Amino acid sequence: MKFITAIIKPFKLDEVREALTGLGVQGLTVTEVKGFGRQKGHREIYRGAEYAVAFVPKIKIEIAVTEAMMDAVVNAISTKAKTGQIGDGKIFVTPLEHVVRIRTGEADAEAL
Amino acid sequence: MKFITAIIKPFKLDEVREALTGLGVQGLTVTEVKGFGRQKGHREIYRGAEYAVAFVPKIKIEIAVTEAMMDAVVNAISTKAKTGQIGDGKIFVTPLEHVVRIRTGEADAEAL
Amino acid sequence: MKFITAIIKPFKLDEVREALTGLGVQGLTVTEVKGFGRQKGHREIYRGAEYAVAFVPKIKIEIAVTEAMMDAVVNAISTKAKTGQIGDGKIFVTPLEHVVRIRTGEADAEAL
Amino acid sequence: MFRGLTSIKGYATSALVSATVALSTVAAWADETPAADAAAAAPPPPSGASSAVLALNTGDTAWMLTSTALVLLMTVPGLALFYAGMVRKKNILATAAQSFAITALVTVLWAIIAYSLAFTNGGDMNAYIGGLDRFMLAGMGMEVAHAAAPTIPESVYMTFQMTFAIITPALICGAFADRMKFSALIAFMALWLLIVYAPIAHWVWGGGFLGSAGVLDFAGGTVVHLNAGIAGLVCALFLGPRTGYGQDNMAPYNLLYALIGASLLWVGWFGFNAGSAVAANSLAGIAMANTQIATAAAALSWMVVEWIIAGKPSVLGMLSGAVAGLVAITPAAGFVAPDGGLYIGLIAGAVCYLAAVWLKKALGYDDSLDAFGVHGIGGATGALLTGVFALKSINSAGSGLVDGNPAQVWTQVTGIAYTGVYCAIATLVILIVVRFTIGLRVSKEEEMEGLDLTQHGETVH
Amino acid sequence: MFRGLTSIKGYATSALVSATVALSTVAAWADETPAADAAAAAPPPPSGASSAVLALNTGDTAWMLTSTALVLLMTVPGLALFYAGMVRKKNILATAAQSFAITALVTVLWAIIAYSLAFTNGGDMNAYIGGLDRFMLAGMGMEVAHAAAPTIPESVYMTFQMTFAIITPALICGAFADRMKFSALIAFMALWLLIVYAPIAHWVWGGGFLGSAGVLDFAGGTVVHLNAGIAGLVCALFLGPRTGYGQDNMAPYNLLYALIGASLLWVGWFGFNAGSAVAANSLAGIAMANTQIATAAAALSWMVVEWIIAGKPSVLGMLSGAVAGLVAITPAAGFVAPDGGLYIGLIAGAVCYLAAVWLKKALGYDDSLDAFGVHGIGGATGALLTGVFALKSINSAGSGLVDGNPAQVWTQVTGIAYTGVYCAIATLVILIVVRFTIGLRVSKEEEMEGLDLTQHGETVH
Amino acid sequence: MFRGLTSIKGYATSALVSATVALSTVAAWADETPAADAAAAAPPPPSGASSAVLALNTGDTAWMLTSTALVLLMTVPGLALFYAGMVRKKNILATAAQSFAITALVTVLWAIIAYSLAFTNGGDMNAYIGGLDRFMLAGMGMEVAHAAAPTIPESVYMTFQMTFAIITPALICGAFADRMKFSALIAFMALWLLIVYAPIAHWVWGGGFLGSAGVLDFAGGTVVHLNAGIAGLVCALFLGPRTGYGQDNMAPYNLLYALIGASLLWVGWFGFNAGSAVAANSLAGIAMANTQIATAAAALSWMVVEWIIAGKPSVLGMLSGAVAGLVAITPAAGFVAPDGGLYIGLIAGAVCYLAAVWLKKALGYDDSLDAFGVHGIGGATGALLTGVFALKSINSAGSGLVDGNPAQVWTQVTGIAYTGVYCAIATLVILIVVRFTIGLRVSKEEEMEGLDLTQHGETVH
Ligand SMILES: Nc1ncnc2c1ncn2[C@@H]1O[C@H](COP(=O)(O)OP(=O)(O)O)[C@@H](O)[C@H]1O
Ligand SMILES: Nc1ncnc2c1ncn2[C@@H]1O[C@H](COP(=O)(O)OP(=O)(O)O)[C@@H](O)[C@H]1O
Ligand SMILES: Nc1ncnc2c1ncn2[C@@H]1O[C@H](COP(=O)(O)OP(=O)(O)O)[C@@H](O)[C@H]1O
Repeated sequence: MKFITAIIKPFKLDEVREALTGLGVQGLTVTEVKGFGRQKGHREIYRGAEYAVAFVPKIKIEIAVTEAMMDAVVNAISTKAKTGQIGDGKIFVTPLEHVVRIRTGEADAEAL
Repeated sequence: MKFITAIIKPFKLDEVREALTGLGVQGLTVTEVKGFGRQKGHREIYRGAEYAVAFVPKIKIEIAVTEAMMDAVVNAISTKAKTGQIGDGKIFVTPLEHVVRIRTGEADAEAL
Repeated sequence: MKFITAIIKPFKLDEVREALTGLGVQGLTVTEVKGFGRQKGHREIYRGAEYAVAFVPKIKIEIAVTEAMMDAVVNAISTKAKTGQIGDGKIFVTPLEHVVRIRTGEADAEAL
Repeated sequence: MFRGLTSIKGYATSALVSATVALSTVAAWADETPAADAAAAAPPPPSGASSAVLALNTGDTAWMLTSTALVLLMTVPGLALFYAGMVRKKNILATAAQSFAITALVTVLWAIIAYSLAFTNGGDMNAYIGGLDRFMLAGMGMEVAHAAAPTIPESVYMTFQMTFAIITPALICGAFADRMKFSALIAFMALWLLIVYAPIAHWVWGGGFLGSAGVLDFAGGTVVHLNAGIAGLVCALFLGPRTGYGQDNMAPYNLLYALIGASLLWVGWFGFNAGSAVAANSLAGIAMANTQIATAAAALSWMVVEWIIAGKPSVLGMLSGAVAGLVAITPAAGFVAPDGGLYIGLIAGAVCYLAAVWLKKALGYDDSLDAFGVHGIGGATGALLTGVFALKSINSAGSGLVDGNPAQVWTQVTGIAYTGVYCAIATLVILIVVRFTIGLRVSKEEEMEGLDLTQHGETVH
Repeated sequence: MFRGLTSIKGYATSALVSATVALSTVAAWADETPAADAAAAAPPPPSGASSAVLALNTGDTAWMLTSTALVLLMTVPGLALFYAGMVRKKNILATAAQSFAITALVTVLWAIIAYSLAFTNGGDMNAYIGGLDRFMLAGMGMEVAHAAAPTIPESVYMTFQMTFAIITPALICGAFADRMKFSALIAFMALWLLIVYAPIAHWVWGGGFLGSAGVLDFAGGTVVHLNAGIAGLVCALFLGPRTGYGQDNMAPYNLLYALIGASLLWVGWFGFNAGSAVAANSLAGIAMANTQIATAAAALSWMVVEWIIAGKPSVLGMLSGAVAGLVAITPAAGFVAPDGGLYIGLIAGAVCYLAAVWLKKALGYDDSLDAFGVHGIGGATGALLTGVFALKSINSAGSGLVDGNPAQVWTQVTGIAYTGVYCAIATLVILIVVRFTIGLRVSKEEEMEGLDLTQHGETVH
Repeated sequence: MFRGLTSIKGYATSALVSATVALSTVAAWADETPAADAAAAAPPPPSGASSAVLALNTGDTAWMLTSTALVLLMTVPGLALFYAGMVRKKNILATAAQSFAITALVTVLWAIIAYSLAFTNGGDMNAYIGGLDRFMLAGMGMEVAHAAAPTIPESVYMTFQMTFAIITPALICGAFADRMKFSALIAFMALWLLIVYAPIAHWVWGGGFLGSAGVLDFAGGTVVHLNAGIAGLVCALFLGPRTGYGQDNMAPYNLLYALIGASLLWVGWFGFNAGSAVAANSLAGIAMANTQIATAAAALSWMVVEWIIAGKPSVLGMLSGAVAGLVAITPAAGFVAPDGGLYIGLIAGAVCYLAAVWLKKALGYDDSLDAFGVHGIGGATGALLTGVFALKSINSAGSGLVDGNPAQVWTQVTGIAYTGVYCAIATLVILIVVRFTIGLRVSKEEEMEGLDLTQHGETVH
């Protein structure tokens, strides 16, 4: 199994989620994060005090998937989250050894 | 070492934390997240504009543990976070290669 | 490639980010989290109702790096985030199998 | 099951409260003679026709128009924010909406019938309730005044009194925060206005028996605050505590809202107390000065006591102290001199601190936002101290212990007792009726999800 | 491209609206004779000199000073919060800042020239526009009054009217929330004040032809609310919908702000309506009572209708209903009895619910915060119902259908029609001018990032 | 160590400020003769008995009761929110609580002794300080008035003046935001009220030497704003900057609170300025009109200057400009015509922008929320411009440069100088005393954790 972490632009969330549901993904977890990267932040000025805010609001999606699903999921995210402009984000894939569904105690692939 | 990520219902946090402390877990990190899964969200209506909110508030707990502790920790979470109702959440276990305690520079098991 | 997750004190974020940029790190993702550990929380009292808040505000930094960069990055974080006082935080290193840059489709090391 | 038990305990305890208050009436009754003496000293209450020909004074009218706006400001957004600032995020909108909905509900009921019941002459029943002369505000023409305020149009007097009728039920909400169904709230409040507030307002201000007996209540210590506080206590006992009370973290989400609310209560209270002079004169002036001084004294008093006992002067403590001072000076505002106001404030701050922090814990009821602790106890404290500090030189209508008339203290006890007993019993009956018709409390799941989403389908993001 | 199309559609539809309203004028025109009859019944409008010698009444002056403060409170922070509470987080500051900036802008323009245009005698042109006698407030000395309010200093009358001129344009902002450039806002509002508001205020209150024709508008149902509502509709059509309208989640970020705002609107409206008596008397009293009752009735009415149709009584619904009631009672406040106020409120709540929830969806325009749905429709409803419920016994200046004068209803239609047509056309012209000079709308990227950061460089954290 | 150094620098610079202001006094001194001339033109200040028999005017009283409520609204919740909206999340409650606690503290001290010191006749010392006739408000009976306001009850005058005494120290808090201990705040403010505010109020309004010298200060440009601003500057220098100043991101957490606060300041300022006429007459009317116009002009002026210099019109800028305008028109409100008000506003907006944005940066002190930049500089600007624009036709008590009396400008400089020097020195002494008894500043750790948790044990969640 794999654990996929994607950083995307916030307004792309709904599109991505729908695409993933379409693929049969049953669950995912979303976090509001701040990204630092090539995309620049903004400046705020309050009575002459200037603050450069280097971070840009992003959404992090975490999805546990079976090996079989992995490519489809990565593809779906890449396609749907893409605007072609700087700051579209990244997808990270890490190994996942074990999953438990708390409600039922089901494990691994069955728990996804 | 293992890195355990658990998604649970928010009001279960205190119970889970106490159980883990009981096992000798010395630290953990908590994030407010939003989950999408079998548990349904809610609808909001503002002057006729209806918004279906697919996401449900969840708590993510991250704990780095030694191999030895892993099963106990996963068990404790599964037991304490369980209500038996849809939306209880998931536990994910991934490999953890290296840990550093910033304050002391201690590494790996000593750093937990 | 490695996925580095660091938990640090919030006011250390700017220093750490600058150090990492200095090393050539091009991107990272930041989340506001709450930590539980040796550092104690605080108590709040509202008209006699006392609440012990066990959690302390922390910042989580996530950085995907090449194997080559790993040590430098871990070192930079340990150095810059250190105050020597309880609660300085931890660094976790996990394996990273695959990275995609959504904008261009570039993969792995090129995507960092 | 836990909730069922609680309810049974609730019945029992509610009944007990009623009984206790009943006993204190007997005590007061025993001392009726001095009370009657005091009544002799007081001016004759408005009797006979409640209507008069308008002798317009534009200055008085200007002040009463303003006072009406100020008292409305106390409930929306004042009280709405004060209460919303003390609850958890999931209940903020619903809590504020309770004050807002009650404002709308009471306004309409007041115009239709409650004003008439409270402020017109009830004929043979006048000691207990008014009549129907002003049903639908009939007869409230352009040239008439209420007998109690001949220099301002009756439309102004009616609306001014309406704002009192609005805030009183709204205050009760603090006691059952986070757990009552919105539909139950509407039903309960409509009944409570007609069955509890209207008669009691009549007793004290509308020509009824308590005013005639010489009970001093300048701006509503008994009618408004004690009344709402007792009702709150009965509600808290009857509904049982919030789910998770004593275990979960129920820290207020944003106390800044409470600070805005308490501040607007303070400012608006000038209309409440100085407006109760129903004129722009020295009585209004002294009532305003007393209000300001007592409030400040009580804020400092709560702050100091808390600083000593709990180690830190909390912001919520200062706000609570200020509100306690406002409550306690209410019955006294137009009867005492500024030094009396100062003492009343100092005492009220400390007493209400003990009520909200210690008594509540000791007795174990969940008066969530301290409607009883602050308004009930504060109102009773103020009513008693009015009997202590009232001076003839300030207001010929009343003189208290320090003015050589110790009997007034007992008269005040009578007022507290009658109001408390009647309110407790009637509130209990209304609660039982609503409970067994539409139900009072949201389900445990709804309570956990929060009232905002479950009752109104909205949320603060 | 979508936005381009929208704009073209916008032109067309805006023009259509103008045409429709124009047609209704013709209808009204056909019935001018009864309207003229009604005019005969009304008192002679202020004619000749608009200035008078001050016959100071301190009570009246006290109330008008207070009313001015109350009406200012309606815009800042009232309306600022009401609107800011309904938008997404990224637009909160910019939305509130629109009300604030308009307050500053209109104040200065009013003092320089708009007051003069609206409230002085325009000589030969007086039916349509005032003169320049008070350019830079020249001649507004310590001993003069306006002829319409001889017992208060003209400085007070001028400032009181200024606060009406402030809130009217500020109301329009609800229609184009989240998408207008701040620079365009300034330009549009400056022109709109001079070209639309000043003349229409003159027509009705300044001695112009609508007041002379017997159109009843006690406190601004036509001049303020219908006017702002129509302008809002034209803006919404012309600018096109928000990017993502109908798809993205545009849920309000923090409705508690809206609750504070609506509450302050309610409280401040006492100054608006009861202040429009320009005196502290029975007329002010009845206007206040009517305002309170109609507002409450409308809040309950919207709540009940929504509860039935949508299944839950939303907080935003109660607030919207209250505002609808305030709007609808505005033209009627000093003409109807409290029962009339009650009926007006009940009708307005239900009608505005349908306008904001159903009509908007049916026609597909994006009147984001319902400036048209609440102020336009509510203003028209109130203006019509004033013609129905006005009573001579309340105000000798007007009598309506229930008082045996059905012609008044048609007179009211005339007032609505003239105001609506002129406002729609003039607003469209101003929009076109601004569009082709400095541009109206922010770029799509700016809209997505939010107005707070892009227009002001600030954000709520 | 850094903090130690800062403090030493603080001492030195504070002393320097005192010295500088002292020098300017000398300059003013040299020109005393013209000032004396002006004094001759002014009406005799209240002398002899400060008490009078009440000649009640209900309209005046109604307005002053209202004004008192309005000025209280300025501090709580107005200023509390204005300041709380500009700080970081961790200090929001503590910042708002400063205004609230000061309201309570000053009220009690004012009633006990400060009113007497400021507003009664001090006998031989009357040029410098009042007496003890009204200790504990003794003798403030129902039939008395203050000589300065014979038509309203003295209780109203006392409370009205109390609200001025409340807001002045509360304004200072902006200078040392985020770093003073709550206990130190209480001690400092108590001493400051008695040692600085009470005498200076006496000098100008209570029969003291500055009023006698013809210094014009209608509603407190010198007594309130310059005074608070100078005290703020001394505090900022003495305490040193916030930890992390110039490096950390100190962006305001929620500017919407600041917008609510600034709006309530604006509305409440009608009570401050128009209330300073102590009557409901043309003087109140013109003061209100001037207040409105100057405020709007200053908001636009700051906005335009910032738009040009910084590229964007910030919301905080508009708010700051409005407050600057309110401050600057305060001394002038009852002396100038509306066009004078317009010019004063335009100048004040630009001048205060430069003070808050450029001067502060240039000199490097951390006047965190610009108490000095807005109130000190704005107050001085207004005081000077009062000497320029005052017209006899508006108020026989004063005539300025444009009225052919250039000497008034110098009289105004005298007023500024005396107030500034005395305030600077006395404030410094008080700071030193508090510093070496209970200590002034929280520890660096507490500062980083925030005042909410460390001082009050509460937080905004
Ligand atoms: N090495 C990295 N590790 C973790 N997150 C990263 C990394 N690089 C980029 N990100 C995340 O991806 C987001 C987008 O990256 P950015 O460089 O701005 O644009 P792009 O995705 O177009 O290359 C960043 O805001 C950050 O949240
Ligand atoms: N495949 C997944 N990857 C990541 N998170 C998941 C996944 N499936 C479920 N979750 C998380 O677990 C939560 C609970 O899942 P849900 O399907 O609602 O109920 P249950 O846990 O009872 O099966 C979701 O809200 C989501 O946060
Ligand atoms: N085993 C762990 N797993 C995950 N997070 C941890 C773990 N131990 C500590 N942390 C995180 O690190 C933070 C600092 O830990 P703490 O024990 O307080 O101090 P120190 O880092 O000095 O040992 C915690 O607040 C928590 O967020």
